Amino acid sequence: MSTNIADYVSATLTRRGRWGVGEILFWLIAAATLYFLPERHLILNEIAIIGLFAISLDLILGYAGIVSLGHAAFFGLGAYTAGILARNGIADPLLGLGAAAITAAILGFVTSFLVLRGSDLTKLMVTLGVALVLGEIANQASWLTGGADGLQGVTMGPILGLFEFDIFGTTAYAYSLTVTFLLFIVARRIVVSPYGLSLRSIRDNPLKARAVGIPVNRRLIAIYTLAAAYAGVAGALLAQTTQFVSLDVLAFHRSADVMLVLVIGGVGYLYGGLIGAIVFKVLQDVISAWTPQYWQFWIGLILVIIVLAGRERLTERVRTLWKGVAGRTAKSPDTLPKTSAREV
Amino acid sequence: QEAVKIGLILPMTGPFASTGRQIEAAAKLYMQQQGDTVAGRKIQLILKDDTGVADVTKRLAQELIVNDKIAVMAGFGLTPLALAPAPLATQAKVPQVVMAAATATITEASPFIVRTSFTLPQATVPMAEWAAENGIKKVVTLVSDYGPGIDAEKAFTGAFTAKGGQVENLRVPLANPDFSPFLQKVADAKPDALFVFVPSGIGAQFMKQFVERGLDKSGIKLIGPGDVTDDDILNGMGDVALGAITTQHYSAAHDSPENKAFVEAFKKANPNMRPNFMAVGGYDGMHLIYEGLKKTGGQGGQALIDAMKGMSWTSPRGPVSIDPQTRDIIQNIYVRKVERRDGELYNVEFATIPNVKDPVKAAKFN
Amino acid sequence: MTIALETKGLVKRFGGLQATDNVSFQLQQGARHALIGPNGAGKTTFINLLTGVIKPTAGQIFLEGQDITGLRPELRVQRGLARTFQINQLFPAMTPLETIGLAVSERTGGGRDWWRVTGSRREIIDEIVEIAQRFRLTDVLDEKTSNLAYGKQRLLEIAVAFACRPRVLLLDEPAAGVPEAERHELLATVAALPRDVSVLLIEHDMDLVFSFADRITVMVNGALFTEGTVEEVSTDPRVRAVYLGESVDE
Amino acid sequence: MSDLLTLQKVSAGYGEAIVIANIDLHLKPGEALAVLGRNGTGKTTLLNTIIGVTRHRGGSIVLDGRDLTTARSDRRAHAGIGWVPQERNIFKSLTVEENLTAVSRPGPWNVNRVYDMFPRLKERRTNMGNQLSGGEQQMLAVARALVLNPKLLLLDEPTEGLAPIIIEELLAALTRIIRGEGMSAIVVEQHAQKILGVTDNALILDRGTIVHASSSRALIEDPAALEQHLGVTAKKKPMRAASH
Amino acid sequence: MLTILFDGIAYGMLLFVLACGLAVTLGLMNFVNLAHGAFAMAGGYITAVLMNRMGVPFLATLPLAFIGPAILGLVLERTLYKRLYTRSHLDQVLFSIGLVFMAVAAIDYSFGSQQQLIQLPTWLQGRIDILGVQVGLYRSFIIVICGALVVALQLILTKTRFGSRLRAAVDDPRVARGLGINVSLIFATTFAFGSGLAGLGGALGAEILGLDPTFPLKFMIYFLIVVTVGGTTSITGPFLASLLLGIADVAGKYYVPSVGAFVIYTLMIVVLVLRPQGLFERAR
Ligand SMILES: Nc1ncnc2c1ncn2[C@@H]1O[C@H](COP(=O)(O)OP(=O)(O)OP(=O)(O)O)[C@@H](O)[C@H]1O
Ligand SMILES: Nc1ncnc2c1ncn2[C@@H]1O[C@H](COP(=O)(O)OP(=O)(O)OP(=O)(O)O)[C@@H](O)[C@H]1O
Ligand SMILES: [Mg+2]
Ligand SMILES: [Mg+2]
Repeated sequence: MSTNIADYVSATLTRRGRWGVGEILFWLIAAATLYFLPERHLILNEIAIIGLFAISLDLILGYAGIVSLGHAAFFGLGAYTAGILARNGIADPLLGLGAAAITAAILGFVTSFLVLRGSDLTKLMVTLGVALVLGEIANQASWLTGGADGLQGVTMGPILGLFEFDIFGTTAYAYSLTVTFLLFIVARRIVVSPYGLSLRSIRDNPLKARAVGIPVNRRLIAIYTLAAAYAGVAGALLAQTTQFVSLDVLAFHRSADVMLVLVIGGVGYLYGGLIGAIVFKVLQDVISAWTPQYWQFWIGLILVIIVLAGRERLTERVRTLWKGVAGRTAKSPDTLPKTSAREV
Repeated sequence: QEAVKIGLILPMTGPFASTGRQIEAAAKLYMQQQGDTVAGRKIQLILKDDTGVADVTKRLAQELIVNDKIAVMAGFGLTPLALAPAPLATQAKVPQVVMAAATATITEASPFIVRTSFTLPQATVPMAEWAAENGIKKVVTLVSDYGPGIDAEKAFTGAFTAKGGQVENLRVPLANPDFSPFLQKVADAKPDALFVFVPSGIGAQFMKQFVERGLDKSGIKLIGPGDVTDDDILNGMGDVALGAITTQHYSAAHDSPENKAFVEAFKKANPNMRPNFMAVGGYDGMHLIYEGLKKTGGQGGQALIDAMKGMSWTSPRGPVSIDPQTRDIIQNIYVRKVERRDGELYNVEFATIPNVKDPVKAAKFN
Repeated sequence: MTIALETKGLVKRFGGLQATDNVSFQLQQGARHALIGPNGAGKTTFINLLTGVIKPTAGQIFLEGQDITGLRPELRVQRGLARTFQINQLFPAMTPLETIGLAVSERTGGGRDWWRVTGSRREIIDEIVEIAQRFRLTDVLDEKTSNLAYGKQRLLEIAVAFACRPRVLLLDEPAAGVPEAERHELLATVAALPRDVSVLLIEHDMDLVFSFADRITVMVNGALFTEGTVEEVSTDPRVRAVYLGESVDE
Repeated sequence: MSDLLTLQKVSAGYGEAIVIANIDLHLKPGEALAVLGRNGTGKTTLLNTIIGVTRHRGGSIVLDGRDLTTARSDRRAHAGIGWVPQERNIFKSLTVEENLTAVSRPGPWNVNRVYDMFPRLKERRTNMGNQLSGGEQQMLAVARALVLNPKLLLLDEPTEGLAPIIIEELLAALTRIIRGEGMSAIVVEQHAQKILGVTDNALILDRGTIVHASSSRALIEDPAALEQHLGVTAKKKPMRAASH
Repeated sequence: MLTILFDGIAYGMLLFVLACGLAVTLGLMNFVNLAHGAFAMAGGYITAVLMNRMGVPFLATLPLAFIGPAILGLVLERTLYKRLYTRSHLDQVLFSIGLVFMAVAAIDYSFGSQQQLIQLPTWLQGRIDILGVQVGLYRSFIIVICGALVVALQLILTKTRFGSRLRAAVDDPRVARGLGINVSLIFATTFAFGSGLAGLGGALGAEILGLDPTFPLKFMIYFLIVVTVGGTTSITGPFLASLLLGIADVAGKYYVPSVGAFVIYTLMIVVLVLRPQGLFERAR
């Protein structure tokens, strides 16, 4: 008896770790677009970047339950770091990424102490405040950032000294997609690890989490710092692939958009960010091409419909679909209680 | 042969939407008046909304270049939005016609940039000179704390102090609901005049609060480049705007047959809108492109940009020409005063400074 | 014999109310100790102070001789001080399996492990199974905790505390919501813990208390009222007056 | 004399899950009914279904001649049901007093009267709902149901977490209310003995269906039934470890 | 000096007028209604249109600026919002942002993207001299209205059963229903009332803040700041918070203009870090 239970237990526990069919498909298709959609690489690049940005947000929101309306702070810092490096002659993209990740991580670590306490609303506003202040600083420090005119003269060297950025954005897209994929793998490992589990427990009930011996604050600081680094990389990618940085990398709408993107795609399973990015960007692109003045209306309408149609249920579907056969998500009992306590 | 495509990239949504609307309307109007074929080739206008975000502008420009193979890109509502795609213009040899953004340096970002709007120093320096000549000794400048604002502040301060005037600078955050603290500072400083530059939308609030504080009665003149008394909303401001003195290149009240026709047609095509300096920038931008294409018959960006250099014509705003050296526009700057004309408020021109070049670059070139 | 847990002059004030009034208390190692008292006497508050959920207004707490008064809750747990909550504190969105797994892997230091997949370590699996079976949770292992019947949630609450392998276990009305028939078995599992594990039990069910405890402390209005063996306390007329009432028999 | 409450073939559950099936139940005015059963057998769901916070899947519910099968739960409360949920669900951002006044309805049971019944609450009247001890919350939950001045009380494990002496008083009070004021009550309890003394009839649930229904006295006299359905045997021997 | 204080208070009051609607929907109902600004905008446009196109006097438009959005709110609540009370805050954010986008575009479509300006009646223009302090008439007007609002709201929430019933319904709608509280009715009225207040705020604020289609987005941050700093369980909290923020902002910009822009945000961060539940949250 107990052995087959043991198997069942380890199976169910490791379930989340397994790669579902849908997942593999997803990435194959993503790679395929490199060849099949040459004239869309520019927007695909942007999608990959926002996707990564959203993954970063998902790490703290979906897994640690830290809501943030100021995630652009890290995105922007990353962008400026990479941009400023490039303008001052350090044109190697990967170096830029690394530097961006580090600076963003540092800021993340420092500000993480601000978001440990308080209600969701409080966290929203504190993060928002941080981003706004940072934006203001960037505006004032025009000698460094180019202020409101934006940072010009950003010219990137070839990646690994081999691949030049081209005007069709193919290199750019390949570059962003690769980075996003690699970072995704890491994130995926993390969220299915015991550490990831502890994060979910903290999100669910911090009081109890402490009561089972979890150092709640340390865990939160760690993930917040990591997420910041991710966001920083995303920002750096944007700066490097567009070779221009302006104040709106720090603007409120960045934080808001990424939040939208993530929520559309669904929180707490990493793919939400990517899917959301695709849906949102494609919709925006298509609709705004059709009615540049009033596309917002239709986007808004779609958002409303998504919610009313029961976003959570929708994403739940997608989730299961992802995991393919392997993925059986926690379901509510659809039968009478299987056994009453006695019969075990 | 297939059509000549013009990519028009503007902020059609977000805080700077009204800029986009004015330019779009004017551009459409021009095409409707001049027909959509030039030198035997069809003209196709592709409108894109960059929501006022620079990296989007750049992406859109890039897509238009590589996918739609546009011959010219135009629009660009704000300085960063104009600067972001500049490298593309150079790289792809696609002329970039700036119809709004007004920071002086823009045209230096690429040899393919040409501008049909104006530069802030161009509109501001005359203001300084006029002020100095009209017995104004002490001025407080109050500008929105972003690129153009700082440009205006620099230009005015430089020119005015050169004429022996005395200046104190104030900067207001761009997103700023309430001017009272700054106006209070002005009141305390008791200058002869207050020089203002704020993005056109905010201008109205500013005017109202200026009057509400009774600064007008305490004898402080309100001067500045034309943005505060933007024709588009001037009429709605009401009497508070009366008497404001501004210098700019265009007023809907400019007295010329071309302008009368333009304003009329514009209003007809867009009820409850009045053309402002943005609109005329778009209108002339289209004219420049059309004429350029006529000359070159659409062979290559280099040819087109060369053709545009030195071109001159009579715009609704008056005589204008493109400086072959800087690819910036040379035009008259008018000193205007807000007055009521048959029931509506207008910037009525009462003095003209002919053929003003952008002073910043002019200074560089000699 | 040695003292597992001790407080000296512990005080907690809530505004005007003295919820814990200068309590100096000792829990012997390996004791099966019960803490009883009227509703609102301050028992749960006392536990919350011991576990660091709330900070004392004054006084000190010692765990196996060391002063832990200022220690963060999670560190106290890591030192072997576990508790159950009177009002269930669970992870609604997680399954009992994940919940127990979490507790076990945290105790065995897995929580800092961010690379291996959860449940890939065999040794913790066996322990999870063992606990799940002991608390009759095997049939709901993969249900959403929020969908469990109250009684099951109760069991899970206690199972988690067990999974922490405490040296000192504080149980705040563990049997609440558990049917009469199963209460005694539940307490039997607790009683069956190794002898060196000390247990402090808060309970209003006197059958349980009397059959479980070897020592009883009575708390009234935040202060220690009396302490003694089952016989002493259950026959004490003052205790009857303030707490037991008449129906309870020894 | 006619029923106060009638359930016919009632099935209900949560979401897709059907938890109780084909429940028939008749309750006379002034009658008290005990509902017993192991964990997870549907006791709470039964009460929740009567007050109307579960998903109705069939059957009819009639209170005092009014068909409440499809009525919103606040209507049911107005129709005369006072509910003590199992997890107490005190309103945390209201004070003790507000918890009572917010729901109270005119009738013999007013705030002062429940204060007399639970003096402890009176002392804590200004505490916020989440600043109460477990037992105090339990008292408040009962008091809150009483100030509704219902015809029918639904008590889900009301004695849980109360001190013995309070339980005595509570049960005594219940008896008074039922016998004296003709209020009816359905009581879910874990302690068969304790409650069967108070109630007239009893039923036992297992896996969402009624497996035993009789008068309370009959059930007490029938240890076999208790043993079979509840596993209640005669008193447990002390388990205190013999050592030391 | 005193003038600065006065301006600060007036500005604070303005913030409050705009935010108190949100203090009701977000604060008391715990519904993250980012579309608050849209209702405010509705109020503003009602006033602007009535005045400019139909020549209705300013004062007369105010009640309509309240009623219009209130009805709008009621309708939306009954049809859409009510489905979302049980949903996660994220859903609520997504939904209400969606509404904002729609509102922005719709207004833009029907009234154009330029500023809508209104002409105050002369008796509200200019300023008078009260014991040496120059006092703007319109600002004083706003202060008076605010005072009235605060008192009224506070009375409703504390002196009537409505307040406690509302909080009960928010704490635990399921049980509240089970205890005879008509949750849907309470939510509907509250929401309508909140929307109405938003509309009134928009109407009063338009004069000073300006009014264009981007209004809801432009000022969303300010609303949120006020409510968060003030704490979400009372009306007095946001009220005091707006005063504090208003004065701090004005004074900051007056005395240290160079960092003026930082003041309000920094203040918010500091407050929230020290008092995560908000400055005037009642102790829990
Ligand atoms: N946060 C708080 N603020 C104010 N008073 C509180 C707070 N928490 C608890 N109290 C009060 O402190 C007293 C002790 O509460 P506690 O929960 O310790 O009682 P208890 O002994 O556990 O009672 P029970 O047996 O009913 O659980 C109670 O009267 C309660 O009202
Ligand atoms: N919210 C819910 N969603 C889905 N299933 C539920 C929900 N609540 C309870 N159940 C299921 O319904 C069944 C009966 O639950 P219920 O709470 O009625 O049992 P109970 O007899 O009250 O148990 P206890 O004595 O522990 O309170 C249980 O198997 C439980 O899993
Ligand atoms: Mg307790
Ligand atoms: Mg139950």
